[in-house]
Amino acid sequence: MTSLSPSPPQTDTLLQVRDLCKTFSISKTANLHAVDHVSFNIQAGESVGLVGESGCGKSTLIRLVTRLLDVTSGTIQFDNTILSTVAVRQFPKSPHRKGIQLVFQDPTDSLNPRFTAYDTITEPIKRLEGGHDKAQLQARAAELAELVGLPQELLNRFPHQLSGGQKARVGIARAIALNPKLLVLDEPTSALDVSVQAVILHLLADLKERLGMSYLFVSHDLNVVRLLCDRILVMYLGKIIESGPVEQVFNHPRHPYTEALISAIPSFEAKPHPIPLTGEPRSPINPDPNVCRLYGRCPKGEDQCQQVMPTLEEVAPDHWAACHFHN
Amino acid sequence: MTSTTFQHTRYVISENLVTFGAFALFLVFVLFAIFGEAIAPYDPLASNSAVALQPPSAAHWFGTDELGRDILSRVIVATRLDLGIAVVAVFLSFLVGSLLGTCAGYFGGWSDRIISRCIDTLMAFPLFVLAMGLVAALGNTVANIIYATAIINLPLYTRVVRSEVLVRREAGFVEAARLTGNSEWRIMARHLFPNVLPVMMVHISLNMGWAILNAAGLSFIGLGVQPPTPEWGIMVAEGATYIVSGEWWLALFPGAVLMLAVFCFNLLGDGLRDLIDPRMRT
Amino acid sequence: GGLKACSSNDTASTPDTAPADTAEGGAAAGDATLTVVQGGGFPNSLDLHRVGTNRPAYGVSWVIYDRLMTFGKKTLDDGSISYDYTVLEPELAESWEMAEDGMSVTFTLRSDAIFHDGTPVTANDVKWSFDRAVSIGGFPSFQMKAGALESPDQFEVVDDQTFKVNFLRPDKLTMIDMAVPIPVIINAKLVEPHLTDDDPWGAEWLNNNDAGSGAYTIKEYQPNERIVLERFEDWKSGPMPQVKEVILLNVPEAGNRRALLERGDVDVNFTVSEKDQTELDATGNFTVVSTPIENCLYSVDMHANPELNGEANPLGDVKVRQAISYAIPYDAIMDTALYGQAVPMYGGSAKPETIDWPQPSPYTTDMEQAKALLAESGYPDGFETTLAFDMGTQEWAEPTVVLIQEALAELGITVNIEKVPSANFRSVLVEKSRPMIINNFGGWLNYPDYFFFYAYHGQDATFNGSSYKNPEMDTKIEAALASEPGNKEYDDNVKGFIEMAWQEVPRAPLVQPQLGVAMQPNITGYQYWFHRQLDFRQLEKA
Amino acid sequence: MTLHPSSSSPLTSAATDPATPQLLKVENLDVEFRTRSGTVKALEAVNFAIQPGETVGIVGESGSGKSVTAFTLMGVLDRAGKVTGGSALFQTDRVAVDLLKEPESSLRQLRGKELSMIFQNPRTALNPIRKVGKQITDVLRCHTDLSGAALRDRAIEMLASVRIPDPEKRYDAYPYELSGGLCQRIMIAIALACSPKLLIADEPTTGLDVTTQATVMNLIKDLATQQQMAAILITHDLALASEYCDRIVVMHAGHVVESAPTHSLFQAPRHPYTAKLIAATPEPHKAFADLIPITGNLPDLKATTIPPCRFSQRCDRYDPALCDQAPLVREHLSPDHQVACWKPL
Amino acid sequence: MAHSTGKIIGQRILGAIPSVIGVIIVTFVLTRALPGDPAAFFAGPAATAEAIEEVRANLGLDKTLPEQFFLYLGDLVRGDLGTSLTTGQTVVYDLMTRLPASLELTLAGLVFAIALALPLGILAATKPNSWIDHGVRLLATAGVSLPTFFTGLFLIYVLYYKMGVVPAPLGRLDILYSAPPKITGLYLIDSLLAGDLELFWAAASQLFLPAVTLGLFALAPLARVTRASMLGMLSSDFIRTARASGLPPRQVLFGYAFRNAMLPVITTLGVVFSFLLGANILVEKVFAWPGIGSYAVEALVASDYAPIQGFILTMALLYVVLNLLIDLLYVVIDPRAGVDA
Ligand SMILES: Nc1ncnc2c1ncn2[C@@H]1O[C@H](COP(=O)(O)OP(=O)(O)OP(=O)(O)O)[C@@H](O)[C@H]1O
Ligand SMILES: Nc1ncnc2c1ncn2[C@@H]1O[C@H](COP(=O)(O)OP(=O)(O)OP(=O)(O)O)[C@@H](O)[C@H]1O
Ligand SMILES: [Mg+2]
Ligand SMILES: [Mg+2]
Repeated sequence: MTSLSPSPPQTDTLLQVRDLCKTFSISKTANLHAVDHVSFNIQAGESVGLVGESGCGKSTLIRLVTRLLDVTSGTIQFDNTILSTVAVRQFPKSPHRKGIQLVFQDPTDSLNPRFTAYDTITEPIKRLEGGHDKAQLQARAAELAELVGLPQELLNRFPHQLSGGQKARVGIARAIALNPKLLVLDEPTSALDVSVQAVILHLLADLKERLGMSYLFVSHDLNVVRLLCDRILVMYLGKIIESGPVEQVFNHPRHPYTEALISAIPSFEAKPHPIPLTGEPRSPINPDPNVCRLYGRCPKGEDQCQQVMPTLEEVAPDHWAACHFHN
Repeated sequence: MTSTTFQHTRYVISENLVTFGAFALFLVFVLFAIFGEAIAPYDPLASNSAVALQPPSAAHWFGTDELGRDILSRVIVATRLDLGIAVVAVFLSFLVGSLLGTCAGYFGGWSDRIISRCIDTLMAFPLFVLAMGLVAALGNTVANIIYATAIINLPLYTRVVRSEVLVRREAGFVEAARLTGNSEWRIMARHLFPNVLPVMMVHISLNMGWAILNAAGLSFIGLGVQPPTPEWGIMVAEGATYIVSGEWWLALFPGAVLMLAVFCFNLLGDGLRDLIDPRMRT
Repeated sequence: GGLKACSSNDTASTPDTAPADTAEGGAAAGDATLTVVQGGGFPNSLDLHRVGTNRPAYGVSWVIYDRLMTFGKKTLDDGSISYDYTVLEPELAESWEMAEDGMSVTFTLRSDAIFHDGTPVTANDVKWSFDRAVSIGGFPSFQMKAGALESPDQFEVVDDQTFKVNFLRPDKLTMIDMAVPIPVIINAKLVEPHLTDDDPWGAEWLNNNDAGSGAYTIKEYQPNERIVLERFEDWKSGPMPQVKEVILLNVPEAGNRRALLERGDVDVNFTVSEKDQTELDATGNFTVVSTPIENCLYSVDMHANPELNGEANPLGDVKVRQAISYAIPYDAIMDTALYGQAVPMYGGSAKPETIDWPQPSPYTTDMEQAKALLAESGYPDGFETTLAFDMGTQEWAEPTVVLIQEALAELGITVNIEKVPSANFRSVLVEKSRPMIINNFGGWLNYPDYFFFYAYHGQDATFNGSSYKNPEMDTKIEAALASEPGNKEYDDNVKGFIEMAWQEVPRAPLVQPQLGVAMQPNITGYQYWFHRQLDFRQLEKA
Repeated sequence: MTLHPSSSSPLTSAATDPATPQLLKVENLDVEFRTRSGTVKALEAVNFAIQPGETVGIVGESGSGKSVTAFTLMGVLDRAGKVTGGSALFQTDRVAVDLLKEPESSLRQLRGKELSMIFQNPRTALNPIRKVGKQITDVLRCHTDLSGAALRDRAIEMLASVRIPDPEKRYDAYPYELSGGLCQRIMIAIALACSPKLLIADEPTTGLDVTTQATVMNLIKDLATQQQMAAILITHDLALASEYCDRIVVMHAGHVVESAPTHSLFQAPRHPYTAKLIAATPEPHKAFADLIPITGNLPDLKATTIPPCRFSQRCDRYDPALCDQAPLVREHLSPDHQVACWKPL
Repeated sequence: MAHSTGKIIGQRILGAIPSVIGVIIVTFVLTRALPGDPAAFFAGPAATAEAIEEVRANLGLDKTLPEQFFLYLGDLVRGDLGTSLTTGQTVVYDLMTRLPASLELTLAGLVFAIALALPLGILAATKPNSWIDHGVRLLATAGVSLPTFFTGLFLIYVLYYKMGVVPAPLGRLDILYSAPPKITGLYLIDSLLAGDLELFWAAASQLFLPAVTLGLFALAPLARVTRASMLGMLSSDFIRTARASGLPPRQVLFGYAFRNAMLPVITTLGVVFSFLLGANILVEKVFAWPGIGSYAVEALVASDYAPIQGFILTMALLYVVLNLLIDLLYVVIDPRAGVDA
């Protein structure tokens, strides 16, 4: 389906996703296509942003990648190992478990209310590395707290005794505890205030530099993605509809949806302006494979869009878009 | 945590006099249960036909029964058995119910379907009749009364735990636990269950009162503990036949104490709810 | 003789009878409505030949059906009225004649008797009814057999008004047995359309329908709830009852029954506990009649075999049984469990002086004696045992067992009490699996040999609660059965087995229970019947 | 520089311009919450005013008291909340009423008719088991003389005016059948059903997609212009406020720290907090290095003693000698630009 | 909606089949496990071993358990629940006559409880932590803290025996009345249908005390849930919207908050109802009420299999129907319920 050129996996390709699909069955006849033939690569040390509107399948995609969800079809290759065939139940035992970690969207929800910050941070070390005595663990926890800027005295606190920003730090500390090669972040700042958001963004930039991890950074805020990522993937209703270097996409969006997304970002300078998308999104349940997913909302929508699903095409070097009218 | 819990407990108790009263009453019952024989003024089993059916007096505060036994002493000594039945029965159903409920809620699929079906089947029985049937079939011993009570409470616990686990199954911290390499069983035991526990506490205390009433009901239809063991329910049930002939104290005092106990557990449940309800916390 | 557990309140019954036509005439027929409450059992069938029909059902059957004969009546020492089993009086049969050889009897039926549907009563109906009783199996056939009535061949229709019964062998019970509740005369023609191959005796139909010729008809029948009887104005087999309508209600709660009577909402409380009998009597506002139940005994049965359930049985030791019999706190039981509403069956003379049964045993509460006997026995240090009782008799049995438990503890015998639901208690009786039980047994027909045959004989009938077997005892019982009261051999045998029963004490007699009934003062005419149910025909309401 | 004690100097500008009567004038509003663990001084001496037809933004971090302000004005504070001082004069057609003192029954006449509110999280803010059309007619029935079919027609008209496609059909829809964006439009339809003079929108777009956010905001803006309605837009997104508001009120920990016309606020913020807030907001052309976080947390509003300047602990211009004076000053820099700081930028 | 209603009914019924089969099996096994020997019991006291065996054969108890089970199943399919030896009637007849009595009692108790619990719960919720709230809580808890039989006997003692203000505890009708012609089996309704007001009054006054006794027991859970759910609703966002839209307090309280708060109340109502159906055994015994509860107890005490099995099966079916009704009620109140059903 996808036309993303299957570039031969370079040696430094950390994650390679090919034709990944995930459908949820809603009833006997209805399938919800949450992720539909998605392909992309992440190189070692690269930060990739994933944007798209609510419900387009971002979380599903990363749950697939982090092996919290079984795939319907397609492959996920991590570190030259195919992971998509490992069952979710088995994956905690896999050596790659510690290679992919996730920072959750909601810092409150993702912390066990009955675990202290210390318990939470040391949990992956105890489970996946093992063989540490108490002193070692404490040292590691202190080190991690230091790394994420969490005051030591907070380590003994329970989640409800921490502020939002502090909880976010605990969540990040847990995710980086084992130096994962790939850190997936699911809207890590969307539950936080702007003031705290800025802190966390700086922390993430800093960590990336110091630990050399790859990021898959999910957000619906293009503004934030722009600050942190090298490359961007734009998703719409289960499909990647545009991808490319972040500045390139940001300044010259080639897909009408990306265009709308960018123009809708509020800014101090801009004045209210109509945005091009109207109407309601199409349903992800049993979508017609021959109709462009944006059809009906898209200002350019023409007959062709109703007959042929546009595929990703390279519109500029390393810049891909799936629109019949990309220029 | 501990200190804030303690403060919070103190706060809830002092805030709510009714709950405070319930806690105090509960302590009294516990004392009776432990030191019953020592506190009781008479031997609860010693009959004395000379003083049969005496109304309350200075010598016998709660009066005497048809065999001249001191009702006060019997009521006090019965505390252990009654609380024992309630505690053990509720504990059993809690234990088994939580296990089943956690499995059903967490694993879903077939295990859920099978467990839920079994629980549905149990629920489709008129529960009191089921208890009667079980006690009648197994024999009316204390152990069997406990089993029967435990079995009929099982659906409650299984269902509540199941739904609580279902709510939390998708919670971030469970996924996080999976990411950090916890096995399924470990997630269930270490991450899910401890979080369900507080909610269950409320049910436990409400259920205790109900367990006592259940035992009393069994006594009334003759399936209670064997005589001459003092037990509130059987004392009320047997004393009830004396109400019309004017010997009201036979049923009234055990009934009042039984009511106090159930009452106490109910109020305690409310108190616990306040204690646990996150909205009440700050 | 039929046998029944004899507590006055485990199942209800309807005493009171209109005497047969030879009795002095009743009051003039009135239009009173009589309300009766009973509990602890309520008539569950209109057909007392059915499997599972309970004792209270006899009371209803007794008045909607007639029998050929009924019993006379006598006034007891305390002034209350009782049936007299020595006198047979006509009911449906106008007269009867014993054959010369004593091997048959011929009944002449009343010519004016009609069934409730208006058809005349004929000898065919009588034969069909007798055939049914001996053929249907279960208790009815068993009871008929007790009077040597075993086969339809014995019954002969001579003509429409004449019915002949041929005897298989001489039996002192044959005639009496034809006046007990079982051989009711059923309207055969009415039942006939309802007979099927599966149900040749119309049990299903008769269960809910009235095919009788008795003094009352069924007006409303709500099983287990409420029965309304209405006087049959064409009844000819006795004096017309005074009460026009009887409403019978099931009230399971004893306290409520008492409250209803006290508040004047019902006329008769027919299931009264011993305590209520005493207390209601004391108020002076009610007529309380309490009649000792003939041939009936409350006792503690002790399993007399040396082994029980594969283990050595201490109670198999006669010294142990005697020790226990001396340890039982008789007076306390009499006072606190039975409120004095019973005849003491302890503290009598060492040797039986009469052939009356029951009569007081020589035992009294004597702890010294008990201890001495236990010391002599194989179990000087006591032992652990179980005492079971029927939940249905809980009211008096529970205090009784608790008192016994307490007393035996003094001897070093640990008694575990087992309260057994009624259904299971029957199994306990049948299996004889418990070392001690509280037994409650009485025979319908007032002969000591009958009582002993069921309670002490080695045939080990259900009511031989101690499973007592002793050939010597059996010989005496059988000899007595075969002879008639009044002759010496009979008396000797009876005295012999009574004395033996006291010596061996497989059962320690406690009391002879009484059948109590409490009525509003305007109710008169109550008569005690061996079947222990009210006879509505005899009751009168002022 | 003139210093006014807060008690006597309203932060609003309208006092200087008697020709245009203010639609709403909030003065010295104090609100407290009595909770089990202490009293939260949620609002202290809050002052601001709104002219007819004006759109005012209230911005600030979470917990700064934005919603409490709105709830207080609408009279829908939680049971635990108590207004302990101040006034809120609202200009109706004939008279000015004090929203804090008027009896409940007459306030009810105003709510939904003269001033209405839309809430954050439209899904939970709609009655889940009532048809959305009915929820609109409930308000209409209560405030207008319409009845029967006219009610329904008017409701459908409202649905159409908030650009809901297929309004006839959506009339019978339940909230769960609609997307978040549609639900928010229903909320707007309910709020605007009786053409109020003032609309309070409490974070109307949080939780919505950026594209949906833009549509909803444009809708509000258009309708406000059409109906000459004043609006209070509560948000924590400075950029959003800057796009849609004429004037912006910045709140911090229950205080109004700065109030100014939009352009002057962004051009020259005078309160250190405002400046920091602007610096911390990501913007399309802002470099990562220019994104500067605000350190520290809001003060504990439950504490028995709160510093007079509630920002002092986070402020790099904090001067104990100056800033710990009480009460906090409110300074008019120009007729419509006020700041509450002893050491403004 | 009609579509979803039909679907729900279908699904429910299908879903209930395994439960009902489970109930049948368990009941069968349980009754056979009862220690009493029905043959010995019903053969009568004087029966010999042969007589008992004869009765056993008569009752079909001499067959192996699986044989008995399949015979029983066959009978069930034919709608034959067997015959009660204790009452001498077919179980179907008994249940048909007695079920209405129990239903009438339970419904009356429930109506009483609802009539009291809902206002009390709402009152408590509108004034949380006030003395009214505490008072309601104490009152409701006291009601549930006493064994029903004790409450019943006590009320009879005071109201009937001592004060004479209620009629005698003699079941469904006073002695001298007879039942109205049977249409629904519920005397209150049948007497009205028959136009007999006097009978209606008689039935109602007999019903009063047992219904109150039973209702007191249901009061606490209902009041508790009403309060909690109202409290939750009153602090919810959409109530704030309604208040901010200037809707009158009555509409806010009843039209908005209460309707939403009904959902958990209805669930509880279902639980309470099925609980009461079981618990009224005790009340029936105390008030000589000819319902199925007391029927079951008597059968149990007599090891009379058929009625026990029939009773439990009826209750299980009733339970299924009840749940169905509740689901439907849910759909009526909550449009979302039909979707995920
Ligand atoms: N377990 C599931 N069962 C059925 N549908 C699901 C499931 N999980 C997700 N979906 C559906 O899949 C689609 C994609 O959901 P997903 O959570 O991945 O979106 P998202 O892009 O992360 O949205 P958001 O920005 O709101 O987090 C949605 O339509 C959602 O309803
Ligand atoms: N019901 C309440 N009980 C106690 N404190 C409350 C209550 N409601 C609000 N508060 C307190 O009042 C202060 C202001 O809250 P408010 O909801 O107005 O903040 P906000 O600016 O709207 O924040 P957000 O952006 O998160 O909506 C907070 O400190 C909060 O804790
Ligand atoms: Mg997501
Ligand atoms: Mg807010």
